Amino acid sequence: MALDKNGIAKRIAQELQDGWYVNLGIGIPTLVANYIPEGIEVEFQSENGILGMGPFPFEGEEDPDLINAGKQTVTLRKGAAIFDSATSFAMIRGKHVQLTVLGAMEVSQDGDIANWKIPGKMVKGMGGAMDLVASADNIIVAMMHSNKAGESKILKKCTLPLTGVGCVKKVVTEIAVLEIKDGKFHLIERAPGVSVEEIVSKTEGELVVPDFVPEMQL
Amino acid sequence: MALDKNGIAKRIAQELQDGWYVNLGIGIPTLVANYIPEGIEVEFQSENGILGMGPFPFEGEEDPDLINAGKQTVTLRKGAAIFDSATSFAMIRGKHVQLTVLGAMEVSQDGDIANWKIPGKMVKGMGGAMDLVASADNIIVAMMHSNKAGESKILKKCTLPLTGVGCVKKVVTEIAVLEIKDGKFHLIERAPGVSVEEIVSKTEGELVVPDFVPEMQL
Amino acid sequence: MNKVVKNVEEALQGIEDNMTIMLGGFGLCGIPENSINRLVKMGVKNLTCISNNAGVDDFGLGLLLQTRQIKKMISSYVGENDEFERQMLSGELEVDLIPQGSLAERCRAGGAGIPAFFTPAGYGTEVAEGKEVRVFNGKPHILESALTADFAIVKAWKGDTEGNLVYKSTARNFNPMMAMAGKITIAEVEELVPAGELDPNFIHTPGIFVQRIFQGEKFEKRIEQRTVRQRG
Amino acid sequence: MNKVVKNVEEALQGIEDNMTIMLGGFGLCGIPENSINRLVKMGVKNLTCISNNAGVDDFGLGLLLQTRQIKKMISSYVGENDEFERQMLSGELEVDLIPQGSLAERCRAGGAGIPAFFTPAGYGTEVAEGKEVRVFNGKPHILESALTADFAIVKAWKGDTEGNLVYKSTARNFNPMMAMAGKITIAEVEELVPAGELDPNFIHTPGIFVQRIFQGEKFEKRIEQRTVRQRG
Repeated sequence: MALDKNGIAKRIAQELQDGWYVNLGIGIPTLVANYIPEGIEVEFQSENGILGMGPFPFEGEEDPDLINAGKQTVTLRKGAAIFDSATSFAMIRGKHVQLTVLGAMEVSQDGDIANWKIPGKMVKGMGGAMDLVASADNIIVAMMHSNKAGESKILKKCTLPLTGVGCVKKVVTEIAVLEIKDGKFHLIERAPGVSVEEIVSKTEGELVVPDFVPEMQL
Repeated sequence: MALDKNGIAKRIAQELQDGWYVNLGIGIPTLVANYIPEGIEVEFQSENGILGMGPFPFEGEEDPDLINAGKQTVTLRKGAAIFDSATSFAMIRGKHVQLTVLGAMEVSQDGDIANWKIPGKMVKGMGGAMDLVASADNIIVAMMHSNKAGESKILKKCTLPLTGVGCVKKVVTEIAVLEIKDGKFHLIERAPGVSVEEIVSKTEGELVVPDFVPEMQL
Repeated sequence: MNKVVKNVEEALQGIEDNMTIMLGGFGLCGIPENSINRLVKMGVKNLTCISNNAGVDDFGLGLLLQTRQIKKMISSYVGENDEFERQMLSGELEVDLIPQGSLAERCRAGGAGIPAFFTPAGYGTEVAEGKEVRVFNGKPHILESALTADFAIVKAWKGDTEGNLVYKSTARNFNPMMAMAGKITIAEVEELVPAGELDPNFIHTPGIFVQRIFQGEKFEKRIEQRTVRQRG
Repeated sequence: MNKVVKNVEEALQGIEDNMTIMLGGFGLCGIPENSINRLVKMGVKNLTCISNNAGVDDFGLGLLLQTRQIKKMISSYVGENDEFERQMLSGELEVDLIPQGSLAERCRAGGAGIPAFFTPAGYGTEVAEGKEVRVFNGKPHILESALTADFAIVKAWKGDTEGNLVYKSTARNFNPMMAMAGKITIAEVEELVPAGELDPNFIHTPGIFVQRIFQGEKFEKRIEQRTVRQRG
């Protein structure tokens, strides 16, 4: 059965390693914070200037001066630090953040990503996404395998304006975990109960399928 | 009579304008701080990270963590700010400092300055001098007119390795105030009792002498 | 060096039509509310505004969009704003979108006398169009130029009479870099204190970057996304 | 994220011959004294040291010069040091002199993922030799590249277990940029405090830049130029 958003977040959380600084994008990526594995300590960076971001505040304790990059009211963990936007992107560009998780509209088998603009529609801007994807060594995309029209978002080539080129290493969708290498998608895991055939049929890009594809362990 | 170092500093202090941020180099320039004209407020920047540098501390109150760019123990004025070296040179390069006063070994009629290196001798380094002269719109050089061998240091062309090119606008020596424009030195003032002839004879670079050369008012 | 001006009216004197203005803030957090309200009253037109976001319909820079005072926005993320969308799609409003990190670094560069720098952000995308590409350590980078403004308007928590500023929490965001990059920088603060009250060791923006400072009359500090969790 | 190591011995593990090391400080102010003493004991050789100055004969980096552990110094101002002079003039020591502002900015760039930037400093001088020149706003600038190091060693006043650092007064100087630019950054602090004791709003170096932190055993804090004035 295909995963829901929390399932995707839960699977991505398994990628976390102790001691990592992690930047989570808006949407599904934000949910990853709810599933940090036992015994693992990670620190969340928010690009508007927080290291050590904590959970939402209790009602009545919201501070308008303390928000995350999604403009949501948040709190600080013990040992947090606040900094300006230039320092924040120094961390990102300088590869001090070990993992970036973000959403996408399209991903290509070359690791290109498109997630900021649909020509002819309202354009909201790339925010920090271009800096994040151009800089991070370790980028995981959290996305649905297909769009609302049922068309694959896992493509040979992106059709939308790019956010970054050759940067995505791993994609987690509601049905599969894919790795990108040598210009191809590689099927690593399937969602519980989802068949390899379904994944193949929903993937437009070139997909390498090993003989045995394990189910995700959630 | 030729000025002493304090006289040079006193004359340079007349150039200060209310509200200016000023960087003073090591040596004679440092003395300028002792002669700020009445009614004028200036703030001293020290490139190791001080804005609002105050006088030396009283004996016993020296703080090893509070020094100026000459490595001397200093104090802070009320309203001072401390910052790192990158921010300090952001101020300098970004032209937020209105006046730089520094010493020189040689100055040329094109506004070139040499003050950091004598080939074949021990080289101590340029410190912040190259950043300062390349950035400041307003640079005054405080120096002796001649070297110890009696040779002019006010030259057609510098003979020593340069610190910066075309940057010096004004030179104050023990005998004269010179302005540099259009590739020439212009004699603006002479030290009390010093003759125009003496200045001319001690100046190797091209010197424009007006009909009347006023004495400095100290 | 006393930088204090009486009020927002005096602080914003000299801002004219067609000028470029930087405004600090991220979303509605740390924006110079009093100055924006004053710009609406002044009615200056054809402004180019450099700000990470464009406010919402009835708050922040959205107010200047309602009155059509903005000719061009230079931002990293806009939207959350119907009037903005209408003006942009109809072509009334020019919009220059810049990666957030490049925007921050370009403002810092403008204040720091760095005319241009290389960054990997935007390589291979339309952001890189017309820009020089150079490979460093095997990775392509694009050359980005410095940004400056006729006026930078920033919002701080506390400021002293010398213009030294301290920001509160994530209301810091773009304010320190923009303070550096204004030909004239105006700081509106929640609390104006005498020189000497702020610890010199913990000042976020040294006063040298600030030309005018005033205590804002009223700060609404609207929250854009109120998110909370349940107790226990 | 606990970054605490037991002592200077553990902190400096992994530093080997031929490595490049950045060391914070300006003159003798804000230098990592305990780590320098430890480097002497470790006897690592052929080091390239990036530091604004080179200490004095018997303190700071001068100690590593005495023992001939340094192959190359990258600094803005050296001297005040007879052994340094001897080694430099005899050609035993390579010296790369860099304008102080460029040194600071190059370290910051190294930590910030900016591979190169333009600066006016050094144009027309021997510093510009072999470097690209480009005119911006009518003024020539030279292209300077980022600096990084195998290890950066910085000295802070207070630090917490997460690696967040606070510097005291002008002992800050080059320490924050060098903390950013080390592949591994070691912080020696006068006082190590639990996470949560430092105000998040007033941290100079966020812990993300620091991999190891320890409380130094002893700080001599030698004064290079003791200047005082007479009481009233």
